[in-house]
Amino acid sequence: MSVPLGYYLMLGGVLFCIGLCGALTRKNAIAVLMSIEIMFNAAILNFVVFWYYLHNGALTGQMFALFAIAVAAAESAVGLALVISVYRHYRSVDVDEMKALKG
Amino acid sequence: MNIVFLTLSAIMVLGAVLAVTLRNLVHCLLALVVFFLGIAGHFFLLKADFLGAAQILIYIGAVAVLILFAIMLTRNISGTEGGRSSLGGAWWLGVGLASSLAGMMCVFVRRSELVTKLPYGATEEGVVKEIGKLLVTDWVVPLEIMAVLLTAALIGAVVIALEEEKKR
Amino acid sequence: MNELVKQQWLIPFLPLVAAAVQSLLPRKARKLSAGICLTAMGASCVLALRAFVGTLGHHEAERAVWNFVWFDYGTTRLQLGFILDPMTAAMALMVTFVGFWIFVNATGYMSDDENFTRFFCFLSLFAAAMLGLVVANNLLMLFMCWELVGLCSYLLIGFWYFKPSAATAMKKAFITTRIGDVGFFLGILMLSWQAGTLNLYDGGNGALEQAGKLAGLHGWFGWSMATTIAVLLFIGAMGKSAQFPLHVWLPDAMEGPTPVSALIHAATMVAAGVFMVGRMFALFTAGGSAEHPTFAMDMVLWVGCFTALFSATIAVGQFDIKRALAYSTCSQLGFMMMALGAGGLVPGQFHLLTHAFFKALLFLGSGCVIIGTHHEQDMRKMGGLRKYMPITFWCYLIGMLALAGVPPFAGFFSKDEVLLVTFQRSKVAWGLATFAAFLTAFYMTRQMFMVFAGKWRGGHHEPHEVRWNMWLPIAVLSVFAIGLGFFGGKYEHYLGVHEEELHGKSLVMGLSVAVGAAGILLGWLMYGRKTMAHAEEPDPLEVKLGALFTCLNRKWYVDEFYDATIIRATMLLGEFWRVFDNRVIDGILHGIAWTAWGVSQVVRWVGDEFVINGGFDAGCEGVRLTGREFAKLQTGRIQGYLRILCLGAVILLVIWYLK
Amino acid sequence: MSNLLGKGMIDGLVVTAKNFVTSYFDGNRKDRLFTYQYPEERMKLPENSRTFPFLVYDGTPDQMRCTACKVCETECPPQCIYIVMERDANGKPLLRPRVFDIDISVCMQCGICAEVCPTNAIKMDCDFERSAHGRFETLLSHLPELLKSNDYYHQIKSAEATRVDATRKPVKKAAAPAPVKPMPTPADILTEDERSAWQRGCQSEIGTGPIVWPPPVVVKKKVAGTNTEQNVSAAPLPTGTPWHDSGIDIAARMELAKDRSLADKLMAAMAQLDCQACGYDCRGYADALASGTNSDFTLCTPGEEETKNMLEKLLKEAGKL
Amino acid sequence: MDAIYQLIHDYCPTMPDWLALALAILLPIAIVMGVFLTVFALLTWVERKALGRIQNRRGPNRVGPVGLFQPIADGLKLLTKEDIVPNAADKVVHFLAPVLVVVPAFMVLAVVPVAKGFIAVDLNIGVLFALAVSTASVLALFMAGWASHNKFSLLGAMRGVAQVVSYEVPMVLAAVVVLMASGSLSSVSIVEAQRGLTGWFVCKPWGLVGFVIFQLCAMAEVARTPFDLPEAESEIVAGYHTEYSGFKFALFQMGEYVAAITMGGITVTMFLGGYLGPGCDLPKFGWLISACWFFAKLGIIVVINIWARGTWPRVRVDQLLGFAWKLLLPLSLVNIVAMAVWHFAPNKLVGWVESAVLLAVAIVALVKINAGQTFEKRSYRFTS
Repeated sequence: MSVPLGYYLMLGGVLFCIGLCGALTRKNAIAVLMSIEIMFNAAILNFVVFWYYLHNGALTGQMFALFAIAVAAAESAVGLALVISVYRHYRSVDVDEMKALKG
Repeated sequence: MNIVFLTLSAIMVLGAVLAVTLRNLVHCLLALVVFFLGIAGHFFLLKADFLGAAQILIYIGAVAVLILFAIMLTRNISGTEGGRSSLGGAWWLGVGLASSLAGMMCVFVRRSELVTKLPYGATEEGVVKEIGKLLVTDWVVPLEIMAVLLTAALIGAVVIALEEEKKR
Repeated sequence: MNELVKQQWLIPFLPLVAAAVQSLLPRKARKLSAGICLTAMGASCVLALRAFVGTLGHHEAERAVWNFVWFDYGTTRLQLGFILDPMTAAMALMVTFVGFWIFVNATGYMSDDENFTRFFCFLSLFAAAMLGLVVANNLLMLFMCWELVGLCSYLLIGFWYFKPSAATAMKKAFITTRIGDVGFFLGILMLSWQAGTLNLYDGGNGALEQAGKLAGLHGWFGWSMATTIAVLLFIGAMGKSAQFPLHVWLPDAMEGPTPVSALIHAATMVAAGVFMVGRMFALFTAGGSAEHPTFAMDMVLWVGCFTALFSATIAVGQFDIKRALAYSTCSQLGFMMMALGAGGLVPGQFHLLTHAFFKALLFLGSGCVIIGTHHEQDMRKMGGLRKYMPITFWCYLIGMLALAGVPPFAGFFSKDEVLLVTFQRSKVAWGLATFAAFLTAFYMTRQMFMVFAGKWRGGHHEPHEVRWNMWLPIAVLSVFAIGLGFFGGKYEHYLGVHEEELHGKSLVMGLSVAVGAAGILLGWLMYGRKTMAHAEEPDPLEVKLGALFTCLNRKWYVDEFYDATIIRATMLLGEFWRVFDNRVIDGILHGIAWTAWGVSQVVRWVGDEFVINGGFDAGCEGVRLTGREFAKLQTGRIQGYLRILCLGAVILLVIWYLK
Repeated sequence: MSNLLGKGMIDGLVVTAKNFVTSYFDGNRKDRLFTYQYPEERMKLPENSRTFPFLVYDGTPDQMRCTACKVCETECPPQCIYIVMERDANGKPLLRPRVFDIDISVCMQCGICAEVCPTNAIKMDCDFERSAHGRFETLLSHLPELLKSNDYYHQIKSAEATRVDATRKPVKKAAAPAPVKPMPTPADILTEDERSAWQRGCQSEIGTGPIVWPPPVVVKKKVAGTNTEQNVSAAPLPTGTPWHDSGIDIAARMELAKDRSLADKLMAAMAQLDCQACGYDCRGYADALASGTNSDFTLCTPGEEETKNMLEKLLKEAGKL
Repeated sequence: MDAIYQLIHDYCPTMPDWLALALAILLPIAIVMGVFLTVFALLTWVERKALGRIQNRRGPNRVGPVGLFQPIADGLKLLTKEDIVPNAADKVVHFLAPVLVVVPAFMVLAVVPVAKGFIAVDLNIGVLFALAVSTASVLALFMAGWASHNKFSLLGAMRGVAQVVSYEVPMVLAAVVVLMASGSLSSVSIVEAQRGLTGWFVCKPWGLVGFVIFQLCAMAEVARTPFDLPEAESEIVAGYHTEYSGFKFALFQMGEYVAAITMGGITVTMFLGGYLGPGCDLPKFGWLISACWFFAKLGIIVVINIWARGTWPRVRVDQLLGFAWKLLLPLSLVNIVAMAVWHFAPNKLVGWVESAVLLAVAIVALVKINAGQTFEKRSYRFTS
């Protein structure tokens, strides 16, 4: 239990940036969604870490993490449904090709 | 604990990196599952075992499968990317930004005074019961809203994915 | 007399109606057309006779006039009128009587022509025009009929228009008479301008009644107004009566069918000029007296004398039977004009009447000869027709004798009168006239011997005598050619003109008979004794005269002369004006058009280019371009937005870090 | 409540339970637990089951029925039979196979060889235990292995064997000469021009005397010194087929038929077995070849190469090929 | 784990601390693994013999006295068989799939209390952990199907995933009833909550219904016969493990059977009172008797499975899913309500009767609603 908080924070940060890098670079929409999931988890990890290190008393950290997980799950479900319908229309999930909203 | 923390986070980081860089999406997914397991592991380490179980149940059980289904539905069965590079257009810009952000975060963490904070006292058992109680008492409103949100998401996902099917 | 004058308009009106009806008839209604024409002419002849009888009973010259208003515009009123006086009646009677018999001959002459009805329609029209001219009391009406007569001569000469020679002849005739008519028209204008009215006799203030006043006014070239008008009118008469400068159309007019020649170029139309001078005699003599006549009278005299001599010489050298007669008509008209010029109104008119009869007789006779010899007109190819066509021979002989001036015939008396009047006036003119008379006798006997004596020189067709409807008219006319001479004395009284006693009467008469006999003797010597054996044999006169004969035959090269000078001049003038039109006028028009276009271009460039495009549009374009540049930012790619987001975050962090 | 959702399921359970339990009590009855412990117990194979063919012999192995006529070899779809005729010292065929191989790895057990065999020499076995270590050497069974007695045939397929025995009658190597055939009509002997000469000959003599048969063959001979031709009747054609004995070798046979007609020479070249492999008997095949109704000269399988070559040579000479 | 730790220290104090700790952790796991592997081997034998008997045939009797060594023979055979991997297959995923099938099966074992005081890992979220891990098997199943790049296997995987996912929900809800009754997630506490003569949850009305639902879902979860669509031999060759051979195929079989056993174990712990039995509390051999009770009950569950496999025909896909979503799910929800009613009833009897009536009514109503499910007479398209 001797792991200092900074490690966890850095871990969270690194994971978040990995997720961000994935979201930025990957061409495939699903890969982007996965990267976003990674970013979500990094954030949730931070919640629990903060709960564990700072406010051990009230369980709000865990509760919040729990709700965050639920929301993330819902989000990924809807996201993937969107990706599927987009695929059906565009015949490809390449993020670059989805530029119908171009200015 | 250091060792466990280090190995676990190493695995996790490796999983995340692989999930981001691998060409074959299914392999990415597996890496992602490893990452999720890493996160669950960390939850267990941090004595949030209900969350760990929930994480496993939700992410690995449901989301991973969902993503699998998505992968399979949107591309030819072979699952490979078809030779094209998986990276998008200006990939170097993304990587550069992410790495600079990461560096900056680490610098901030290092400078902030929280870095050396150590956890105090072990938590008592029965966290799960506590969570149950809290859910139904203090957090009942978010719970209900969450219920509504989840049903809405469920129906929305079905409608979006299914809609096209019927019309054609 | 006054009632009669009211029916005067019927005389020209009947042939006019006949012409109208005939023009509507189809081509094959031949007999009907001829019938209508002859009945109309007959009726006019009866009316003219009735009018003539009406004028006989009076002692002095009785003149009845009936004017009516044609139409009036503004204040002036245009009047037309009819006149009935002894001269008119006689002339009308002559025209209708001779015309009638010519029409009868024409039915025979044109019997095998398919345009029979059209021919008789024109004849009726011509008769109507001639009669209108004769009975007109108004110079304008006279002029209108004058023109109509010219038109009819044009149509009739060119009746066979498919013959190119006929076509040119009809145009030539019409144009030369038109040249004369210009003078006539100017005369009319001057007269109407000066006299105020064109009515000849209008109860005192007619044009002729104002002759004295006109004589006082100053006209052109120092002449009195009356003289100038008279000269102008005489120019018209020269054109119509084929006097010297404008005589070239008459020989070519022979292209028309022979009855036409007889009617128009012997009896009526050519006489119109003489009749018009007679009608206007007051104008001619106004301002002058017997001792020093006006310039107009001199002009008429000398033009007439020269024409008579000139034509007679040409007539001698002609081989075409109709052309010889044409030139003899010219010389006889010359005699009439000379008589009028010498102040003898009555001898001129009387010679006109007698000439009409025997010249019509000669022309119809030549018509019979032509039909008899199957359309042969060259005298060298005839000969010996005496035994083939006896009736034609005898009638033709009477006409020849009348023309030559052999005493008992009409020609002697009228020509003698003319010579006597000319003798009074000027001895030189009389001498020339007498030589002309000699030539007349010579070429008529030449013609008689060439045509009727000797043996048939024509082709293998034997000539044959013509049918009754062709020789009857010449028989009737030969009767008048004989009898008319005796009325010479009475005619003076009939016209109511008091001629003073003429001296040297017996000298003139004796000399004229001698001259006639000499001409006949010379003719017999040359042609009677040894008639030509075959067509190609040279003419005996040609043997004698040689080059002079060809001059005579070629009409003294007058046509060539005209071609070389006047016609070329007009052609050049036309060409000049064409070029002028092309260059100058077109040039001006195009110039204007191009300038207009130039101005519009300038406006378009300057106004449109700089003001509108430059300023306003450029502004809008600028706005649109900048808009598009900014739109590029919204690429639609999510990751692009994400990158920008992170960039912002990083920058904020850096700033926060640095602060 | 009969169609309560679960009722059918429960009944099923009851049935299986009952069956399960009772199976232990009367388990020994064969019709109950019908499994055969294979190596120890064996099922009796049904009558017309067939695996691979075998050769039948009556009495001693050398009295085999097979006459090496090679019909089964030609008819076998996968062509897995190989037969070589046995010949004695001087090449006389002994009508028995010296070599008779069947490649079991190729044989598809169709039974066609048993059907087409004229002498009921080959039948289908029902022995299936033929496992082998290698694919080549053991699966090629030779004559000794194939030979099985008629009794074994009766043993495995009694009904069929008895039926076959009833139909077979003893095959005697009949030495009797072939029945005298009626003289060949002109149609087969003479070539076109000979026939016409023949007819002319007959016509001239018709009506004068009896029809001479065989008709004197009229041959044109050039009378020496002149160019006219004189009809000379030639000797009648010889008859009989002395070469019809499979014992004489081909050279001798051809010698016997040397100055005979084309059909006779062709017949002499045959294997004289009347084995009907070619679809005729030797006489019929020769006539068919001569008349041109059948142009395939390779059908005499017993005659092998020598017959084929000879037939080809003869037909070429006659201008038929 | 602490008790064992103490034991180790007592018997061999000289052992270094970390070694002792490791031993303390690993020993129970090893024991449990060993026990359940042997049970697995026995299970295969028993199943083949029983099915044989049901179908009037003997079943394996060649190898060993009554065919007892047949599993060993199978194992040896599979070990020696050549391991064929289709070249179009996704090598990595193809290799990982069997591992992932087996791992969750064994992980669930960690929380199954085999005997009194004898449990591999005593987590206080034991049951939740078990359920969570069992859902993870879905992933493995799909990976297998997907990796072998074969239509049949993919089809099988799809069916498997659909089946597992749709039967998970009623299973969890059925388990919820037990958790409500026992008040805690740890499996040992659940077992302890079932003490007393009629303490087993199965004796309660909602317990019985919960047991039936849980048992059906367990069978579906493991793809046992009534629901063995994923590897239905007659339709899609061998489902997701078509392209596997040799040891990988053995792993698959092991994973399946072990999962069946563990599911049985959980059913036993939750509904049949785990190791509780009349003699389990004896001091000396109490844990041994409790173990016997546990395995006896486990045997009953296994027999029921085999029995079901022998009798019921395979269920059609739409009926399979319909059954889960339209009958089991509502029934389990009603079951929870019944449990609540029972729990808050003034006294046992009234609670018992009310819940029983409620459940009965619910069952009848649901059956009526789903009556349409019954097979109507089959109509052929092309024949009259």
